[in-house]
Amino acid sequence: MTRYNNMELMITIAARTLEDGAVVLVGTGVPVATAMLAQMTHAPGLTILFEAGGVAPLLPTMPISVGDSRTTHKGLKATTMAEIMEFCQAGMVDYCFLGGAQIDKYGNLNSTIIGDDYKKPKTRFPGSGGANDLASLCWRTMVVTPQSDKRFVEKPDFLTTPGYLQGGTSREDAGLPKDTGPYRVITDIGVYGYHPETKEMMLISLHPGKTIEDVKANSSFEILVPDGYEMTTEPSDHELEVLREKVDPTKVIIGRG
Amino acid sequence: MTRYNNMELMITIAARTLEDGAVVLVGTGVPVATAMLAQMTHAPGLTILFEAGGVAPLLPTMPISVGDSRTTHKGLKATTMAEIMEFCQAGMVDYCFLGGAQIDKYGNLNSTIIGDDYKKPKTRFPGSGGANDLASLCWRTMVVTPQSDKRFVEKPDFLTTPGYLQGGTSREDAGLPKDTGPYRVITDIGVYGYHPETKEMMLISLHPGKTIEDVKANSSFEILVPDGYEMTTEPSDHELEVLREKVDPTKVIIGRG
Amino acid sequence: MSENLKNGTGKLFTNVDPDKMRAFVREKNKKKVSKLTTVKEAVEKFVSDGDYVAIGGFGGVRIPVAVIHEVIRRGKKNLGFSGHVSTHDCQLLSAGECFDRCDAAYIVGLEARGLSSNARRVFQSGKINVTEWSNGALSWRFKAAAMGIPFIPIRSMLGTDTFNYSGAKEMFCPFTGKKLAAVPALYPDVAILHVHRADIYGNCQIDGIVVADDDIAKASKRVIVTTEKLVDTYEIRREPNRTVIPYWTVDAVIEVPFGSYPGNMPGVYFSDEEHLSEWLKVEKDEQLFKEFLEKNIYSCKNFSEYLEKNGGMEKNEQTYSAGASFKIGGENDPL
Amino acid sequence: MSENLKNGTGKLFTNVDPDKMRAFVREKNKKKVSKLTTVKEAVEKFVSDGDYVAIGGFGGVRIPVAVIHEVIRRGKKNLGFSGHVSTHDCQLLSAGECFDRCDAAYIVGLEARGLSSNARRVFQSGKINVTEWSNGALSWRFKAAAMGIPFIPIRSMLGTDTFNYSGAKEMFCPFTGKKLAAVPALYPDVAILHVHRADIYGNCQIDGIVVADDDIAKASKRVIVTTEKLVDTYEIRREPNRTVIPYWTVDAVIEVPFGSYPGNMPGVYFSDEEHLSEWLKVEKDEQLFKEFLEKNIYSCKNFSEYLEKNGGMEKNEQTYSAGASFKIGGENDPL
Repeated sequence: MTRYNNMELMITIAARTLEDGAVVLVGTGVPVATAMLAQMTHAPGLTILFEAGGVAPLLPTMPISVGDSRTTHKGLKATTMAEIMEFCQAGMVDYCFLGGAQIDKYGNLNSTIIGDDYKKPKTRFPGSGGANDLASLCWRTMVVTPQSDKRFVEKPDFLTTPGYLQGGTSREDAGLPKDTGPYRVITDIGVYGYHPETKEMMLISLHPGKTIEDVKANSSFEILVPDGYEMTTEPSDHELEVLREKVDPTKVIIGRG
Repeated sequence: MTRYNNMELMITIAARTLEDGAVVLVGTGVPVATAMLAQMTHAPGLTILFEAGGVAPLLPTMPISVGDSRTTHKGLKATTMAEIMEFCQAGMVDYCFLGGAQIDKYGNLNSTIIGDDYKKPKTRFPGSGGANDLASLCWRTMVVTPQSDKRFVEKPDFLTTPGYLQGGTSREDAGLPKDTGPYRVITDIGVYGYHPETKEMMLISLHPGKTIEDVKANSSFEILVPDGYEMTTEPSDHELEVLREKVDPTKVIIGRG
Repeated sequence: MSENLKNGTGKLFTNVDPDKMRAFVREKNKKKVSKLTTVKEAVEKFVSDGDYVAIGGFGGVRIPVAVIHEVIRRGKKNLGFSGHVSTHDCQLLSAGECFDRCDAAYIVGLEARGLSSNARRVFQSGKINVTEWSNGALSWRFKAAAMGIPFIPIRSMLGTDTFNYSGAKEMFCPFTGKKLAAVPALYPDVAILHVHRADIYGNCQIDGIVVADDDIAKASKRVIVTTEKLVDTYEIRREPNRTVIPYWTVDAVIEVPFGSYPGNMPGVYFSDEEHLSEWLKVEKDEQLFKEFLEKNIYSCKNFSEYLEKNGGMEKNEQTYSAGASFKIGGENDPL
Repeated sequence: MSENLKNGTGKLFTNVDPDKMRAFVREKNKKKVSKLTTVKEAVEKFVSDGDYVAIGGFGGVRIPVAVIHEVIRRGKKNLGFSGHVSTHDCQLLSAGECFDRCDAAYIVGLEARGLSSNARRVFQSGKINVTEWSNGALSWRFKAAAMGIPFIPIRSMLGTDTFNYSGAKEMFCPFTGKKLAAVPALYPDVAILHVHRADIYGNCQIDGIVVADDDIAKASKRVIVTTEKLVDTYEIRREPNRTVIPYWTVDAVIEVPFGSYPGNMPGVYFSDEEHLSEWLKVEKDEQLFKEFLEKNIYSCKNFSEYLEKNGGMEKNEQTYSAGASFKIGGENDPL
């Protein structure tokens, strides 16, 4: 039996990505848990923003809405959604965390519809929300998600939120700000980045107990596997303790894992 | 001897233009005195704005700066210059009051330079300030100024602030918002409006004791004089009393007249 | 260059011409008069079938539930609305089958709580005309309208289907030559907002997140405000820096305590998560949902009755005041 | 269509490319650390010859006089600056002969007080490179920069010489076909601001008119803030809706009571009209003006000495606190 479940593993690994002093824009659930864990461990100087207008609150517990009371609890500023998006557009925000029903090899996300008829979709999802703006405007887009071949698709039914679009230089060619884009995908199997030229998804590290077979079997597109991939360093006791006792004591998120 | 001086006359006549419920953007001096007089007489529901950010203050005395403490004294809102200009741009502001070193027959104003070399002007004035924005964006531009042939010129040395530009439809052709433009010029000689088609300055009413000769002698361009011009109704005792005792008790403005 | 530029194919549901809105604003009565009224009168007077509606707040935070319920009770039809983080409000308008078109940035979901199966049914029916946007794009569309300009250039949406199904247009920056997305001003016919404090003239203060309420009020032709607390104008004049919405934009003011119920009101009360869960649950069964709506909306003569049926002031005072422990600020507590 | 479009012929003194500013912002340290320093150190560290400077406030209201005096004392040269209602600040920078280029919306005047003859001498010398704008245009240029977009379309300046001598460009609206003026983002190298309250990290509150300080702080590469009062971060967290400038934009914080002297500080003290009149008077005589500057700026080791020489705290407490009767709000006074 492992010392942690998949959710705990993904959150811990994601939290390590956030360096002290960085600025991160989060949503509810895994993203805010990740940011809180980082802030309570190695990154006390992390600035946390919420798209509804909350800036650097002293989060008492995890918000259930990106705009609920907690997101401005003793915050340093409470403002509009436009101003938060403008901070992103001005280059102030290092990381955003996003998810979606589908992701492709260039990190493009679908959270709009399933089906091939836009006017009468098989399944309607919420749509972009702030995701398109955040992925367009923040420096680095993070995705934390369980991996499966249903979610990792060759071609999303709808390209809601930009990753590297059609790969290569297509993202900047489309007009999106320079040097931005998907950074890491953290799943229950491994950590992925993107090939510096082609911008295809690429294995960076494999979680303990997982195999390259798992990587391939749980994706409908081919994930690049370079020679030099690493093994993921396991969550430490300290990380797990903080996550379980301070970040998510009622197991709202980690209970799902 | 008259019961009032030129300044008192001009302010009183200008104040009558402002109907109850109107929104007016004013500067220091004559404009704010005019708005205060209107508010204290026939237009208690006048909304007064200042370009620096003051909205609907309870003005204790006349401000010396468009941004001084008085302009937000018990105000209903204190904000940015951009937001005030945006109220104008959105069509919320009925009247603005402007002046200038030179005005032409289309109501164009110069407050930038005197001389024919922009790079090395004979005289440098402040420039547009907010005047260009206000004259472009408010519905009606008011000018209150002593009249002379030096000020009423054929061609201003610099077109700082738009009146009807080259007359006719040229103002709207230039892209300025529909149905806006100069409304009244109030001088020590008469009240002027603009010809509905050609947009040339046109006499509306002549002040008591003044003649058409005065109108013509004190302008370098020809002011239209229609048959049906009126005689200005003199300031009432009540108007003069409020102006002298409540609006400008220390005679900062009316002392100049 | 322009042959390289794409236009979104989504329909624009509202006028973009700022001169038309300017003409409307010019005629609007901007006098400082009392706008106090009732929810019923406000909806009767200011919401018509076919109107395009914008709702303030953030889906489940600071939402004008009393007015939305009344819109449903009166059977308003063929509305348009902006799905700008539209969560419980989208759920409500879907329950009432009030609309036939939508600018969608965030719809059918309730954030971490899950998806509304009824709202999805409505949006999957093929009967709703939908145009896609991002939250930022809709915020900026309101801002363009509030600023009095016909569009704002932005740097998101480019290269995606969200853009392709939007009403935005690509353009080149006249200074840098960079490709930008131009998003058009959005002028709703009517805005429905809930705030912390307002006076009888409509001057409003908001605590915590403002979302887009400031711009929506300025962008809309008519504005209905419900307020937790009606305050004297003196309270507004005491702190002019706190005025978010100025009086001349507002047409109706109604005091509705707990007016964001079952949503959260920052610094005042928290959301009723139990009741929101019940909403999501009963939506899955058509008959149950019908009964639920009958009980909670159609048979209620007003918002107070809805509150009563769900625990009333007692539950509110107890359960929801608990949520007030997440203060905006936090008065007595050192860092 | 584009053959019908005009471009202003004025020079742009600053970069317009938002990606260059984004790269700068990305590298800027955004960690919440103390920025407490002295006026001397702030000017030494953050203002260099040739920099483009933006000054907050409204000319004679809430102006950062201590820092401007230090800029003059240190003989900074070849600065650029934005004349966005630049009254006493323009007079000061002209006295120090600190600049060689200017985006001019309002310069050389002190509103109702009259014109600065020395500032006029400087601007009439032919040695200053001037580009014309309106106040609105400069406000919106800061706003475009703050928003992270390369330009904003506006509806003023069109058809005038102000446009012709500006750096704006005409464009057609992609939605309505209407002619608009595009004004480019303005990114100053350094902003100098004076506020009512700030904490050591640079979170700032302002009472009364904000003018453009919020956007200037976000638009500028470096920001120096002087504050009437240094407050604990707890005071900021108590009322997050009042934070106008967030800490990450700020590089230096210095507590300077009466820091807007001889200007007005809304709700705190009024302007010293006597002293401002003296400024205007002595400027008319070259020798007198030289002596006046020597006494009031060059020979002063700091801002306190300037205050002392002009009546000091005593005069401040008496004369200027009188002006505090114009409260923002007005605490005890019923309407």
